[in-house]
Amino acid sequence: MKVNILAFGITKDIFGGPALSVDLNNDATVSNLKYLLEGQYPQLKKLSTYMVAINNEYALDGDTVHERDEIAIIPPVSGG
Amino acid sequence: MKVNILAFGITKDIFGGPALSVDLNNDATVSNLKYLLEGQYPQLKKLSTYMVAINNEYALDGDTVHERDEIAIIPPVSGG
Amino acid sequence: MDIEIKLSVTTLDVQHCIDWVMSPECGGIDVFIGTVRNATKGKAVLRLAFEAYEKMAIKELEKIAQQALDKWPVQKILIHHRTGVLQVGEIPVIIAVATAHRDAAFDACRYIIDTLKQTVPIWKKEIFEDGEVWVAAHP
Amino acid sequence: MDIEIKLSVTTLDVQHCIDWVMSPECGGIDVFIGTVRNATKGKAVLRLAFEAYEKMAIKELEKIAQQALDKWPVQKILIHHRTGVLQVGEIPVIIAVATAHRDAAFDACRYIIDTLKQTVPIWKKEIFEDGEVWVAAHP
Repeated sequence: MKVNILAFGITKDIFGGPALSVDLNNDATVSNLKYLLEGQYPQLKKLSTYMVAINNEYALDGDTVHERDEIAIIPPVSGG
Repeated sequence: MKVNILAFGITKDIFGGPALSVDLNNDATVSNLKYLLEGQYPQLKKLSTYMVAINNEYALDGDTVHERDEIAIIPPVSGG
Repeated sequence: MDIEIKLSVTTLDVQHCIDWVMSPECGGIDVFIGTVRNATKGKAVLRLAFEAYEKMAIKELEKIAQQALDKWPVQKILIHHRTGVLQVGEIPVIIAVATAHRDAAFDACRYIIDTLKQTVPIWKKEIFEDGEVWVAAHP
Repeated sequence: MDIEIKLSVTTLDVQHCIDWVMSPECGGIDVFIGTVRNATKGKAVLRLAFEAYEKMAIKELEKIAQQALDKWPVQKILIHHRTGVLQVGEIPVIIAVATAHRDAAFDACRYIIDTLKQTVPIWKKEIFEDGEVWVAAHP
């Protein structure tokens, strides 16, 4: 399946834009997604940390990604 | 010596006005002043507590009162 | 000057207070605003009357502000306090503290209001439908 | 409603925030105001740029406000956060908390800003004379 990934802050710079389309297996997990992205964008591994959000909620590594989910990469936040 | 005493808050009600003149010995202490006032105005003893200020500073019971000092009775404060 | 202390018989101006403490070296401002509540211990309050021993109150407020400057890395401190009669919803006190980092702002602001309530010669009378009481006067 | 949350591309209005939380049942308001500092780690900052994942940021801010309502006896909570480019002295965030008694206002306000900085998807870029940095991105 193709999923669309939203990017913010420094990950927008790393991906070269505010969104990204990736190919994932149907039963892919957050962990699989991270592995794929880190392969294509090694700079991701240099971040202090980063999270994945699914449908506006922080997701765990074991959570499954579905085709129409709104997926976002959340680099270290720094609001306030 | 005659000293003038300023009153605020509830002590203004107790003394019946914002100031009071009392006769004290020349070497009188804050403690002597309190004793004298409590004799004349027993309601003072019903307060949670009260302090005496000399020249805009909180005074201790053993401090001496001088003739031209600005003396004030400070009932429990409740600003803010 | 890093400290502004004022007793005022007229309405306190929150915006002025914040503008006064704000500075380009500061990243955080904590502001405490006291407001007149419509009830105390379940009893309706009509209004409050504040009285101050003005000269001494200013002196004690200056001491508290100076202590806060000594205890925390604080840039600017403002304390404004009303006197006179205040209706429900009016503002008896504004304390504003500006610091480079926010922890000091919270700590200093809280210290100032807590200490103000213990040491500054200002008195508050609660006025009810059926009478009035000097707050904290009696046990 | 007891909670007002807003992301805004235009100047935040402190007076509005305070007016919104003020209520006759409250005796105390604590307000935290973030301001853009002119330096970070000794280096001059020209301006900041804030970016938010808006839908999720609102959702996370609502969670934090709700947690504060659950943890402390709080009447009203307001959180306004800027996005876009801010100059030195401008206000990225205002948090205002109104309570019957002041301790809860301080505790809740501090909890909200501390948690906001940890969990809300908003990012800050510091812009210097010679470059720019996404804050906290790298170890």
